Amino acid sequence: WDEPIIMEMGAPGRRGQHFPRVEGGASRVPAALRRANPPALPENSEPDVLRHYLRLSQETMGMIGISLFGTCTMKYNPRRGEQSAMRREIAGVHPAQHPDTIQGLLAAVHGMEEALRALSGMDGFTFQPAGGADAAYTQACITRAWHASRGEAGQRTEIITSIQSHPCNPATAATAGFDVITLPLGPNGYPELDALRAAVSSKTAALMINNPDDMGVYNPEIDEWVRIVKAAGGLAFYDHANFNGVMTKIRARDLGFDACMFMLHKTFGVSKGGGGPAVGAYGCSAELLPFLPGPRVVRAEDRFTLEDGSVDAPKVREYLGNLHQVFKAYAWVRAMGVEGLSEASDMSVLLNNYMEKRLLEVRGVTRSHPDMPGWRLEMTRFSMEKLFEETGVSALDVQNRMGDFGIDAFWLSHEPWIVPQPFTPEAGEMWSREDVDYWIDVLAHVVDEAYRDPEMVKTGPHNQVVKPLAPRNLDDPAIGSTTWAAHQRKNARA
Amino acid sequence: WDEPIIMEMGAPGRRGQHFPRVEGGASRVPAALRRANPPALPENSEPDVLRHYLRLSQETMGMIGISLFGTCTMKYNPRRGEQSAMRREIAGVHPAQHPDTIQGLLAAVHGMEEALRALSGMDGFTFQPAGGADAAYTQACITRAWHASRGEAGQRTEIITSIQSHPCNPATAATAGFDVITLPLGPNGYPELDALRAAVSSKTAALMINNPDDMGVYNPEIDEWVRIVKAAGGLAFYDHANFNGVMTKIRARDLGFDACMFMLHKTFGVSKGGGGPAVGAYGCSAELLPFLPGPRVVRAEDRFTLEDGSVDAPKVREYLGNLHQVFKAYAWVRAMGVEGLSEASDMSVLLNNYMEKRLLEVRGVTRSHPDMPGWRLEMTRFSMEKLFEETGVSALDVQNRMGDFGIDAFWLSHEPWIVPQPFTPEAGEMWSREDVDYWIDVLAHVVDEAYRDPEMVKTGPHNQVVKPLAPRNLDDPAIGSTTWAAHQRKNARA
Amino acid sequence: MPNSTAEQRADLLRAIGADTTEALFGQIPDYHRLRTPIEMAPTLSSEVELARHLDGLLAQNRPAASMTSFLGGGCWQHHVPAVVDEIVNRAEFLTPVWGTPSSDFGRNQAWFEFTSQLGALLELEMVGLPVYSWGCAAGHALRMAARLNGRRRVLVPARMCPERRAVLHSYCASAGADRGIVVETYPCDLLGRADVDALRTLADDGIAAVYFENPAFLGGLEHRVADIVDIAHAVGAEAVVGVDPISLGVIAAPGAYGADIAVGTIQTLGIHMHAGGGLGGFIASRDEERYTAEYPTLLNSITETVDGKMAFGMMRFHQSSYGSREEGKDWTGNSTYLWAVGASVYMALLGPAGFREVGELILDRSHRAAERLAGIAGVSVPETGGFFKDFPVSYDRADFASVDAALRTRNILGGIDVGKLCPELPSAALYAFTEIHDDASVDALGVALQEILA
Amino acid sequence: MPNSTAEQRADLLRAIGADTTEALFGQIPDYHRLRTPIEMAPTLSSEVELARHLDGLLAQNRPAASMTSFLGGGCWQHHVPAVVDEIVNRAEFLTPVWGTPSSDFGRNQAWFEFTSQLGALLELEMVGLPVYSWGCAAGHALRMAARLNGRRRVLVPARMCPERRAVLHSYCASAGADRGIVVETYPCDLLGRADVDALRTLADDGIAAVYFENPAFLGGLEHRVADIVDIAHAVGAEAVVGVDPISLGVIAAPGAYGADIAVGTIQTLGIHMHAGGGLGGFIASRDEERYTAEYPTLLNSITETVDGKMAFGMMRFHQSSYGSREEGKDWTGNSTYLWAVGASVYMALLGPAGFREVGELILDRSHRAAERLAGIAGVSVPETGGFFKDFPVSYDRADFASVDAALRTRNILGGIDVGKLCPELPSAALYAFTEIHDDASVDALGVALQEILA
Repeated sequence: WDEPIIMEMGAPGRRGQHFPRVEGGASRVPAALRRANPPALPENSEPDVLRHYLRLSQETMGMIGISLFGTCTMKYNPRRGEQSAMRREIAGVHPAQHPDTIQGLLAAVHGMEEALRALSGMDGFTFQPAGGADAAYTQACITRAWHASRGEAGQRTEIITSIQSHPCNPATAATAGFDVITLPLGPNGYPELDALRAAVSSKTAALMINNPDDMGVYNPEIDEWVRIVKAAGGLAFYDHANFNGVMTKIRARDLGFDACMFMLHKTFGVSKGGGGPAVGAYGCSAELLPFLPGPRVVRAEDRFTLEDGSVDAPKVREYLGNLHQVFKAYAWVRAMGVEGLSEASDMSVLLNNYMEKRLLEVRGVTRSHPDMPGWRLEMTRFSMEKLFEETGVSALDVQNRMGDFGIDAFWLSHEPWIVPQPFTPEAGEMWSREDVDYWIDVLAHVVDEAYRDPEMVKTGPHNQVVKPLAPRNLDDPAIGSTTWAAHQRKNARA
Repeated sequence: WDEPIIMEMGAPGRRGQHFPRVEGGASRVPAALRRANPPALPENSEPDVLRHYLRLSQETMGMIGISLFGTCTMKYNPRRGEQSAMRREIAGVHPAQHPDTIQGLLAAVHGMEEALRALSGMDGFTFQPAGGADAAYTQACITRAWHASRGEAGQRTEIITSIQSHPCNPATAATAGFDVITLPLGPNGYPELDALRAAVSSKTAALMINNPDDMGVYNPEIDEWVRIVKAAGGLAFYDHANFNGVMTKIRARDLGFDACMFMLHKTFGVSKGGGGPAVGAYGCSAELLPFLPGPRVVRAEDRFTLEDGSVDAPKVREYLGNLHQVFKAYAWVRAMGVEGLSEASDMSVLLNNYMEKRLLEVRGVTRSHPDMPGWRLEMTRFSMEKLFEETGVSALDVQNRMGDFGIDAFWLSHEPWIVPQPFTPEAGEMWSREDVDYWIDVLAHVVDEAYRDPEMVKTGPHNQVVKPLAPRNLDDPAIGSTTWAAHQRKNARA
Repeated sequence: MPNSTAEQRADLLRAIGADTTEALFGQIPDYHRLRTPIEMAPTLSSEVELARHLDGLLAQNRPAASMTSFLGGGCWQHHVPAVVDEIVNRAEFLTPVWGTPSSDFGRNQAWFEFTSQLGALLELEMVGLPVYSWGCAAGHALRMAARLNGRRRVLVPARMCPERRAVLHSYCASAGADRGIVVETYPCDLLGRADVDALRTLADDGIAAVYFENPAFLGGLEHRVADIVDIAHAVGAEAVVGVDPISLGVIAAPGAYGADIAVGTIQTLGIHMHAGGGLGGFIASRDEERYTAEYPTLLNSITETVDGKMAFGMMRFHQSSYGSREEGKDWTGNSTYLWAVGASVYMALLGPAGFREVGELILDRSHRAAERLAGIAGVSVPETGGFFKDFPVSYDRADFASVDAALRTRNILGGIDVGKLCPELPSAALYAFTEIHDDASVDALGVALQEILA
Repeated sequence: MPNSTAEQRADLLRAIGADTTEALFGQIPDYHRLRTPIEMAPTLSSEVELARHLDGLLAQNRPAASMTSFLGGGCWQHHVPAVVDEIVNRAEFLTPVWGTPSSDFGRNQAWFEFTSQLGALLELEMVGLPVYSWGCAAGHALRMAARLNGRRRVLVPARMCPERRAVLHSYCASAGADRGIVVETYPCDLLGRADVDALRTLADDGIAAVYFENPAFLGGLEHRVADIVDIAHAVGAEAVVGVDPISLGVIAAPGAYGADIAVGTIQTLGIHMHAGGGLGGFIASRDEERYTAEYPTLLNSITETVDGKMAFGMMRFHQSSYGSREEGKDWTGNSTYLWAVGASVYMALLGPAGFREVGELILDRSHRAAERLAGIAGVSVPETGGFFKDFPVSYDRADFASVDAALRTRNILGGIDVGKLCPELPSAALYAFTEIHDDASVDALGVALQEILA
């Protein structure tokens, strides 16, 4: 399709949606506040709008291709849960409805909380955080409130994390007003205990850490970390972004953590929507429960009610959260059961190690911490540094070119790039071995191409909807435009 | 996508659907009747099955491109009706449910009948026929039953139609045991009155005729036709396949017809499903009502009940018909209203005449009955005979090549081809003028290409999912295969 | 309508040189034209009004799927995997009509996967694209048989689905003298199974086809299929069987016991009931030209492109009504092709293990239900299993309508009335039990019947 | 799981040279490992069981959309065109995460169409990709303002949505001394509109931003927007406005009255309520680097490909938390991007005429509802219009909870409790009237209140 931008489509007078006409509605608006000029929106018929967006959908590869996007745990979203949650019985619920009218939904939310408590050992969860980063922010806010409640407001100002943590951990900590201490990695792929010991102090508010990190490396001293931080008076928060590789194998509370976070849109089979609505389910120990933002679903005999949070509990978002997504996660976890979760973990780690074995046989491909023995967990951080040095073809080039074969992005690495020319595929449990083999074959083919004909790779993709972007500095205010109007203005001036 | 056939996908032991396991269920089957070998079905996981069919859907152009498929009245299927009918309140209804439990559905069916009665002047409708052809068959069966009720079984054995009628008319008449008399066209594009007069006799059972036909020609003597047939003791049936061009302009009963048929999946905005489920709503005069197959929805004070048909009424299908499609048609007709229907008719005829004007400016393109004056209705039969003679490029070649530009088939003509190298686009009311202009531009481009580079056209399409079919005689029993098993057997032998 | 703005309309009129749209209808004689206004219900021109109205209608329905329903007997509530719904509702499959082998490639492949998988279930290598329903498929099959051997009498079970039988009668009747097919019946037991000895006596060399069903309408598993096929073949008749394909994971396939033509429903393969709109039928046979040449359906064959890739095309189009008008084999037209796509997805999801499991589960549910109901005073059920998912339940001391109404007030839809088919059991209801029922729903039925019949 | 068959699993283990999957977890110290079994609810491993369970849960919900609901105040039941549902449920948009500019082309275009159309409604040329909610957008906007002018106090309306206000407080608080933003309030009338004179007095040159809403939480149309903007600008503060975009067909756009930053909800643009899961927020401003440089959201810019075709890419990625970790502007992550697609479809369907019509219709409905309710003894409503779709209704002689419960038994969901915000009206409920209400539903409310309060 060669689909124009909607702003240029249509013709004056076309309508995609009519409403019953009323006389004089606008006269209810004070004259000074009436809109003077109609908005510069396009005018299209309903079928034209539908077809336009259907075409755009077909121009989005997504999960119709193969996506092993690392750190995001690409999963199948079972359509039963998706379709159920889409029904009016969920979609048509107002968040302020009286609990008596939404017992089915509350039962699912409560059931999901029970499942997460069982998997983490924590004492309570909130589903209010609307993504993993929001859960990290919740942790930062709760840390603030908790220390304040103990009279240490203004004193506990430092949050410790690792260079391998997701950027949202330091960023949310900073937004909540903390100073961030970032620990570098030691030779084994995780920070050294001594570095942590040096970092903690009476200013330590919390540790925010993931484990395994997105190199598939598990920090075996993590329990000691927790002890050190807690001894210093801080809280320990487990960012379970990479839970898929360890679910049912370990529990955050058992390791001493005060709080943890699960991403229902990653680990728990809920659709990602191209970046939300999502859920970062945040759970904590009994000690922190008073700071969990409400309302929360509680069971009272044979029914469910809502309980407001305390005034000290920091709300990060209106209402209870993306409950339709929680409902889907509940459906998923009920379908999986403990055995299913354990098996998913097994399969994702098994398949990752299979991938690792095959990828390391590809010329120019290495892995991080090559000398660290043992099996990685559900991801491995690879590097195309050698390929880049030998051919000038970057990991990004390879990623773009792979699109020509129906393979979507593999993910490089979060900032900063500790490993040069990084790439991070995550196999997960949903893709068949055939898919993964095809994926590796394509990568090997593109790498081979890079050695034979680097331009072919660098100028890719060739047969996708559009070719690669022209080199333009979108950060230049005279160029970058987030709206059609800005674009037109800047183009006219240019 | 280079998607294999499902029969070759998967691996032993994979499952796309589990059921609760029971012990010994099969022991309930008499031993002689138990299945010996498991069926040779593929074994796939649920995500793999989903992705496979999603890819196949993307490999189907359909209404995502532009389809002016003639005679089928391509329309927009408003998603409100589609989604409502998909809901459990319709999808989950058993056809034998007590009427008290489905009052909403019956209200819609009854409302649709009222609308069709208003549009046709007929006295009652059945929605049992599951397509236009099935409605024609219903007509043939009712004709048989009606004559039998008058003691003329075995005598009234001839059904008269025109060479321009849809093949289903003669075919269903023959299936019902009638001899078919097919009238040729006269110079004005419709059969001559004298031909009809010569055809009628005491054997005449019925006339089955459409008007306008799919050349856009309206028979102005149609009322006289009806009089002649009825005077001879036959019934007159109006095949309203091309109702779009005349809706709200004429009414079948006013012209004297005893019965008529509307295709809800064409004229009334219901999705076509790639060929059904469909509805050929069949309506008739009071005289024929006793022969209308039941059950039918009747209003009894403030509620709706079902009334069985008489024993003489020929049932052509189980239950009441494709009621979910009737529900959609009801939604459509309520949204359109009389003014909307009239406007749709206006727009489809206007756009057809615009198309005709532009297409006749394209080299090598002519129209049927070129000397017949006046505006055609909602379709025009064109010919590429001249193009074919001058370049060897056929209408079929042009159609295939147009696919490269996102334009789906235009429809050639039903058998027999009265007009050589025919093609029959139907603009309808849903496509914007821009779409139609683009369509014509593409055709003109391809025709131009045919004169410059005929091979380019003949070997098209070039950039669609697959290239054109190799010339193979699929009618050869050693080649044609409707199943993978047959194909494999024949290939192994070959 | 995108072109109905005043500006667009005027532009188009100008382009063709007409003054008004009215002028474009000049072909229609004035006295044909309707001049009185048409009366219709008020227009709901905004979607918000339309949605409110439709929602109001839907709220008045209590669908079987939201009640506890045991309705079956020709249309059944089976489990519909969510993936099937997603696929059949894709715009690409839902809305189009027909294109070219290239533009329809994906759909044609889905169709071919439908016929291929159904063929595997049936153990038959020739499968046509679907027809409207089981009844229509049976009608066409008997007409095929009559064309094959030139005979004009067929034998069908005496206790057959009345709906299906009515359709079959329409298909067999004829306007022309001596062109019709005479439908004769053979006796059956209370589960609808053939009285094989009686059938043997009735079959003679004027019989074009012996039609039987497995499972029978009244639910019985026809364990003497081989005998019936033999009886048909012994007199030179075609053996035509009607089957419910969801049973074929556990029940022998028509191809395995020598049936010549198999027909049946595709509704049970993952298609919602849709108040009857979910029906679809199939016709299948051995892949022999003798049969192939008699199919009225469109036939979608695998083939290849000019560059050797897999592709699909129509075979034997000439024998369809599209190809030969009244000279074709019966007739075809719009059918239930979307459901072919849905059934294809369904079969791909289940695979051999899924069909075995669902078959075993249904057998278990129905037989355990029979045991439960047998314990209720005033209820009679067949003593000896031998059925698949349906079986007749007789209310010994109450009439059908009153029990049915009493169940309805308890949110239960009881079985369909089959008293007319079973004069021995005037208050008989045909109940269906499938994988959607759990113990609780069967128990709810039992408790309700106990109360009602107490 | 496709690879969990015994054969596949063994093959994979063999390929990597491991004996068991257990061995692959060798990195985890033994004493970290969980050895006690996890207790969870019984597994529903078949879809048919799962569907039965989920259907049972759904049947226990009485959603606002199936009742007569007047709940609003931050999440509203508006008409959702069916086309929006079709698009947001397309697998291509629903299930993926992230790709390349080529593989995500269609979605990036849909996002750009979201920001472009929203910008047209707002008359602002800079729009970020969405954030979680109106509250989060307001929080970010106030932080942007504080970064812009280095001040640490903001003024917000005293009668603000409690949910939104709580979020805003979280965003403004800080662990570090002197880093927080102090939230101060200015007085409002009973419709939530600013006391402009009081506001003028409160504004001084320590104020980073004046935040106001139009319509206000209690429904009032803030007709003195120009004055408020002037007050802010006079002291060098940013004028930040929160708006409901569905009002912008009839209400002046933030860009028209000089607001510096506009925030608001996108839920009203065709997104179902989803029990709160339908929320989404936006941040927009003039397209000036001063503002652009402070956005925490991802920014999707139009650009071109190497061959000059339209394409889309991220701009100013470095200032996001992805680009700069704790040095970035606040933080971002998964957000509500699917709803951006839905809102884009919604705006494209409505166009200028649709927004005008829906705005007029809502105004008409709400004002006529106020007239209807004003006639009921025991009910007080604002005397002088001036609101958009919400307005407070006071039960003069009954407490909120009892009226609310009584309405519920009549299948009506009354307004939300705002008694705490309006000490003058302790039994005040904030009612919302939108295009989904017809006269009948308003009348049903009137009759019910008459009965309850009689």
